[in-house]
Amino acid sequence: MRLHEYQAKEVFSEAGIPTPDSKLAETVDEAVAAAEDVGYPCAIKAQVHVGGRGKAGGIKLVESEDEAREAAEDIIGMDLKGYHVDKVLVEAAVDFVNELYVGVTMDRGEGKPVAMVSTRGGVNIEEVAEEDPDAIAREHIDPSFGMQPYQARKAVYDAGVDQSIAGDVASILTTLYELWDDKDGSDAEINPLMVTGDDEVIAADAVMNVDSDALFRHPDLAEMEDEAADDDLEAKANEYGFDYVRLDGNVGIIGNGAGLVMTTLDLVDYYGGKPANFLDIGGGAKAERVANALDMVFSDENVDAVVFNIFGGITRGDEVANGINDALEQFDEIPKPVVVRLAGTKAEEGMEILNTDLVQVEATLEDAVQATVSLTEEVDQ
Amino acid sequence: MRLHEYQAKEVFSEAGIPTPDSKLAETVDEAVAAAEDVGYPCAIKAQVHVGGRGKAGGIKLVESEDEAREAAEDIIGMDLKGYHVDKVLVEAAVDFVNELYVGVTMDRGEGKPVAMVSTRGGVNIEEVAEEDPDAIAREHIDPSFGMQPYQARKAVYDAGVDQSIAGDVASILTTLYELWDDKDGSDAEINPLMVTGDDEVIAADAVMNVDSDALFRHPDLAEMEDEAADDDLEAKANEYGFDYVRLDGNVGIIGNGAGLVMTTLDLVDYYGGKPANFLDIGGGAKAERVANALDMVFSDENVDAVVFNIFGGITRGDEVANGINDALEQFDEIPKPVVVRLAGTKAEEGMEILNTDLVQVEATLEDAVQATVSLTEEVDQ
Amino acid sequence: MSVLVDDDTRVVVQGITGGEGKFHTEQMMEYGTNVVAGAVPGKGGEEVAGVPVYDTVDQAVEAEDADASVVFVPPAFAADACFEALDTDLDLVVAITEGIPTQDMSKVYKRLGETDTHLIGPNCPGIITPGEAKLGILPGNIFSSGNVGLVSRSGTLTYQVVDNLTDRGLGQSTAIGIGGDPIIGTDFIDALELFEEDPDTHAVVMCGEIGGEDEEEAARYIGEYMDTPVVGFIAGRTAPPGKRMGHAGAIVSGSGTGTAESKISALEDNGAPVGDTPEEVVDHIEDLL
Amino acid sequence: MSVLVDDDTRVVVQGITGGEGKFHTEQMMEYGTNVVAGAVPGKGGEEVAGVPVYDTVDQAVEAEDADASVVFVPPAFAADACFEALDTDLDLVVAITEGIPTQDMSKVYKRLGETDTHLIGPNCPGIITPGEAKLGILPGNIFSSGNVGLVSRSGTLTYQVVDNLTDRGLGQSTAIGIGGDPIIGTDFIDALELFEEDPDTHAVVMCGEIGGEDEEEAARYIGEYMDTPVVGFIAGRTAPPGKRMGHAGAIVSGSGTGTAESKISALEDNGAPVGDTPEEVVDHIEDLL
Repeated sequence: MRLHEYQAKEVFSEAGIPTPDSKLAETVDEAVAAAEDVGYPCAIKAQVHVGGRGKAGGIKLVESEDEAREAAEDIIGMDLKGYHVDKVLVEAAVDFVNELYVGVTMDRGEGKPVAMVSTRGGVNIEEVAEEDPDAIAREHIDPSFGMQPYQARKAVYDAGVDQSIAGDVASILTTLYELWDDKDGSDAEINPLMVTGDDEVIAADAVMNVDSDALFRHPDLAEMEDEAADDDLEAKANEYGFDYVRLDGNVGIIGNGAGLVMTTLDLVDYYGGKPANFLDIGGGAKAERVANALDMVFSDENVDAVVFNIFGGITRGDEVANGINDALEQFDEIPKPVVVRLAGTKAEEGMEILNTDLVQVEATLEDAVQATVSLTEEVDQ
Repeated sequence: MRLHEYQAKEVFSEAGIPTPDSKLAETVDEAVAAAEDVGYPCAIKAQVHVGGRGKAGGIKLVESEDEAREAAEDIIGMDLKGYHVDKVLVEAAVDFVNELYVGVTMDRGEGKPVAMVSTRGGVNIEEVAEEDPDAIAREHIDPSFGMQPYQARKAVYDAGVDQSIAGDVASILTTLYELWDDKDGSDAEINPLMVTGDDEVIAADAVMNVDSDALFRHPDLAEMEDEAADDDLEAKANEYGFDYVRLDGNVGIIGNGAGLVMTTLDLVDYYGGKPANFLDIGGGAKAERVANALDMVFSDENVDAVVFNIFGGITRGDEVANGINDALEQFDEIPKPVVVRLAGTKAEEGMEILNTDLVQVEATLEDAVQATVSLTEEVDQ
Repeated sequence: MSVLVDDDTRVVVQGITGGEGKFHTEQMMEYGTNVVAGAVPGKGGEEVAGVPVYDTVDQAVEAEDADASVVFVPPAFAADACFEALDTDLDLVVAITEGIPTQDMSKVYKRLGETDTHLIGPNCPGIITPGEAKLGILPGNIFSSGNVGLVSRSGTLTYQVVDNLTDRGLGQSTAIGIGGDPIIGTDFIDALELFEEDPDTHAVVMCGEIGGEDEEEAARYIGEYMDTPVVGFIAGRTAPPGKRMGHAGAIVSGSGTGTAESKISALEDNGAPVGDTPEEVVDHIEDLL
Repeated sequence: MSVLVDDDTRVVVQGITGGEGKFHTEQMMEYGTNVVAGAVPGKGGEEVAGVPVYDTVDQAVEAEDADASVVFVPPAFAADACFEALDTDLDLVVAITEGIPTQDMSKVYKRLGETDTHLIGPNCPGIITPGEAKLGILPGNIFSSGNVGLVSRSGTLTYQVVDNLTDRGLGQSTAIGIGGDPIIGTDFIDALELFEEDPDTHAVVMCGEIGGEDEEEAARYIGEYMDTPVVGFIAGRTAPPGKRMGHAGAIVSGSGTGTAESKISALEDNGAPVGDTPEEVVDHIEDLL
C-alpha cells in the first residue's frame, strides 16, 4: 500500500525529517489560498499514485496568485495517466544547490533491509542504478540488530556526501530506517533530498510504501489508504480482493495460484491467443469468489472468451463448479463463452456438477486453452 | 543504581503491569491518611535499599487507623540496617492464593539476558535457585532479536504456571523484559507476583536495578536516584565517585584498579594484617582524587595506618606524588602513618617528588604492605 | 528414496486447533503422515484428531520425539511460531501460512541461518514424499512414487506439473513447494542440493517464475555442481514488465534479469532444458531418464 | 614469538582525535606500534600524530590496509564503534573504553560470535607483544621480551605481575588484559588457547579475580587441553561475600562458585599452581620453565 506524497511527508515530518512548508488543497480556491500562505515561488503537486508526475503535467511551479490559480485549475480534476486528481499539495519551493537520494528497502535476494544513499538525486533512481550502480552506496542492515549508527554514516560517506552535511544526512537516513522499520515499510525514499546553499537538508519528495500484509498492526496507516484507482476494472478487483492485471488481449483468464495463472497466460500466447488479463482467485475460493471473478472478466469489453482453470489443493472443485453454475444461471444469455478445466481436490465431483449447457468442459490445461483460443478466433472472424 | 519499590512500581504500573493501590507517605499523618485512602488491611513498607525489610521490621500489615498510626510511628525515622527510613509506601493488601516469581537479568556467563519464572515466589529466590534450581524456568534471550512472544509463554509453561493465568503472566513477563530492555535494567523482578482467588495477577513487590553506565540515556531514572546511604563514609565515597567498601580491619588501603587493590587487601591479610577498606581511585587519578582518597581513609576511625599503592598505566606517578604531598602538607600532624609505593608510569619522578618527612616510601608492593602491617601492630601495642 | 521427509518423520502441527490446522492434520494423517502432536498455547491437554496438544513446541517435541513441524498459525503470529520451531532444533519446519509481514520473515530468515534446520515456505503448499508422508496442503492423490524430484515456487503449478508427470507414469521422489514470498527459507539451490545428494532422485523438475534472480542463480548452480539432470519451467513469459502478478515473487523489474527470457536462457546455458508447456517438461524428463 | 599482535600488525585507532585517543596513539607509536590510520566521523582528511584520519573504519582499512583497531571512543558511542570494527572484518579489535552499558555489550558480543574477529575488552588495558607492538594503554617500559604469556582480568594487577616477572629476568611473549567487565570478547579460555598454540610461549600466567565462573571454566580447559604450564593468581581472597569491589567482575555471589577458594582449588586441581602473592607466581614460573 502506497501513501500519497502528502501523507508520507506528514509521517516523515512528525519523525523529525525537515520538509518544505506545504498545505493540502482540494479546490482551486483552497489551492490559491494555500499558495498565498506558503508564499511564492511554490509548487502545485497532484496527489495521485503515478510515477513521473512532473513530466505528465501534474506538478507546476508558480510565482504568483494568477499562476497559482491557473495551475490549480489545470491540475485539480485532470486525468493523470488514468488517475483522477482530486487533491494537490501546495508546497514552498526550495532553493537548492544539490539533490541527494536516500532510501530504505528490502533486498529480497539477501533477505535483509538495505539503506541507500546517492549524490545523484532528483532523477529516476532506477535509471541511475542501471547505468552507474556505483553511484548508489548500499548498506545492508542486519534485521535482528537494526541499523547501527555507523551504518548510516558509512552509507553517507561512501556515497561521497559532503562532510558539511554528512551528519544531517546520516541522521535523516537513520530516521528513515526507523520509520521503515516501525511502519512495516516495503520502500521508504526521499528523492530528492535537497541541499540548500546554507547546508540545510530538506525532503522535497517523500515515498512510503507499506507492506499490505502488515497493515493489521498499523490502523493509522490503513486509514490513509484510498481507492484512487480510476480504472473501473482494477477498482473492482481491489474491491473483490483479487490479484488482477489488465492486459490488451481478448482471452479472459481465471485461475487459482499466481504460477498456474501465469502459465495459463503463457499457454494462451503459446497457442496463438492474446491474454486479456491475469486474474488469480487465490486458494480456497468459494462460490461467491467464483461468481465475482466471472463478473470481472465479463465486464471487460475486450474479452471474447474465458478460460477458467482450477487445480484444487485447498480449493475444492465441487465448490468452484457450483459457483460457476450459480453465476452463469443468472444470465439469460451467457455473455462470453466459458471453457472450464477442473483438476485436483474434488475435481471429479466438480466436473459432474458443471452445467455443460452453460460451459464447455475440457480435461487438460492444454485442451482448455486451445479450445478457448479457438473460440476467440471464431469471434474474430 | 537501584530504584525504590515505589519508583519501580510506578514504572511497572505505567507500562501496564497491575500493582496494588498505594500511596507514598513521608510523615505519620500522611501515612495514616494514605491508609484510610487505600483501605484496610494494608501494608506500611519502608522505602530503603535493604533486603529482608519484612524480617527487620520495615514492613507492617495494619487493619485499622490505630494500627496504621502505630506502625507508621515505628517505621518512619527508624534505622533499618544502617539506613534511615524517611519514606513509606502504604499499600492495599492483596488477598492471594499463590505467589509467583518473574524476573529478567543479564546472564554474564552467556553474555545474554535471561527471563525467569517460578511458582515458588514470595521467598528469597536466590535460596530457591541454590536448593532447587529446576524450580526456576529460565529462558535465554537473544539480545539482537529481543524476547520473542513464544519465549515468555515457554518460560511460564515450563515453570508450571496454571493455564488459567499463563497468558497474563506471560504478558507481564513480556512487559518486564521490555522495561528491562528499554530502561537498561540490570535486574527487573517481581517477587511475589500474587495470584488472587479469581485469577487476577498483581505485582506485590517490584525491583528495578538500572545499569549505572547507561544512566546517561535515562535522565528520568537518573533523577530518581537518591543518596540514602546512611553510612557517612559510603556517602562520602559516592560523592567522590570512588569504588569503596568498608571492612572491619585497621589497615587503610588505597590503590588504582580493582584487581590490584584486591591484591593489596589479600597481601595485608597474608602478612597478618586486617584490611579496613577497599578503595579504588580508578585510572588516571589526578591530585584532587588522591587528596580525597586520603581524606576518606583518614576519616575512618578504625584505620591505624594506610598503604597507598599505585601502579601507573594511565595514572601518572608524579601526579599521585604531588597529590599526596598537597594533601598531607595541610596537616599539622599526619593523622595516620602513610606508606607509599609507586610503580609504572612516571614512578621514578613520583618517588623523587614525595616528601619523605610525611610518608614512608617502599619500593615493592610486598615491602609496602609488610611495612604498613608492622605500623598497625605498633599502634596495637 | 526421498528428501527431508519420509515414513519416519514425526510431525508436530503448530496451530492444530484452528480450522485449517485441524483439516489438514486429518488430511496429512489420512495420507499416512506420522503426526504425533499439536502445539497451541493455552490448549495443552486437549486432543485434535486423536493427537495430543501441548502448550509449547518444546513440550510437544520432548513428549512425542517430533523432528518436524508444520505451521498453520495465522499471519500475525506465524513468525513467532517459526522462531519457536527454529529454537527447538527441529530438522524441518514447513510454514504454510500466507501473508506473513516481510519484515517478520526477514528476522526469521536471519535466525534460520543460525540453525541447522530446514525451513520450507512460508506461503507454500509444503513437501511430499509420495506414499510416505506429506507435510502441508498438497492434494496427495495426484502424486505417485518414483524418481523425479520436483521443486517449485508456485503451489497450483506444482500440482499441474505433477499431474502431467503422474499421467505419463513418472512418479516423484519428493516434491517441494518452496513458496512465492519475497523471503523464503529453502530456495531452489537448497532443494537442488538435496536432490543431487539423493540417490533415488534421477531427474529434477524445477518450476520457476518471473521476478528475482533465484532461477538464474539456480541455473549457475546446476551448471557447476549437478550431475542429476534438471528440466526447467518458467511461468510468466507473457507478463508485461513492471506488473505485479499475484504473489510478490511474480514481478518483472524491467531490467535484464528477472525476466522469463533471462531465466530460460540461464537454465538452457547450464544444460537444463526448459519446457514451453507442462507437457513439454514431461517430454524432456522422459528423454533424460 | 607472539599472539595476535606483532611488528606487522597495522592498526587503525577509532576515536584518534579525542584526548585519550591522541595521547595513546603517540604512546603506541613511540613503542613501535604500526599505527596506520585513525577513524573519526566528520574528521576525515585530518591528521593526528602524522597519521591520516578517515570518516569510517572501512575507508581507513581500504586506504591503509589495516588489520586491527583500538577503540578509544566514549562509552555512549563505543558499542557502535565496536560494531563498525567487527563489520569491517578486522583480525583484532581492542576496546579500551570503560563504562559501556552492559546491554550494548551484550549485542556486540552476539555480533562478535558471527565474525572471525578477536575482540579484546572492553574496559581493558589492551595487548602487548614486548618489543614489537602494543595496542592499548599498557605502560610499555615495564615489559620485556621472552617466553611467558600473560592473561589477566585486571589492568594494574597485570602491570604488577609483569613488573615482578621482568625484575626476575622473565620476559613475556604477549600479555593480554581481557578486562573486568561483565561481558567481554576474548576470555581466559580464548587467550589460553592462543598461548597453547604459540610455540614461543613456554608458560602462562593467568590472573583472575573473584566473581563469575570464568576462572573455574578456564581451569577445566587447562586440565583437559593444555600442555603449556599455567600458573594462576586470584585476587580477592579477603573480599567479603556480597560486596562489589570495583569493577563489575569483582563480586562474590556467596554461593559455592565465584569465590577465591573455588577458583584456586579449580586451578590447582587441574595442575596449575596458584601463587599467594605476585612474587610467588614468579617463583612458580621459574620452577616450570
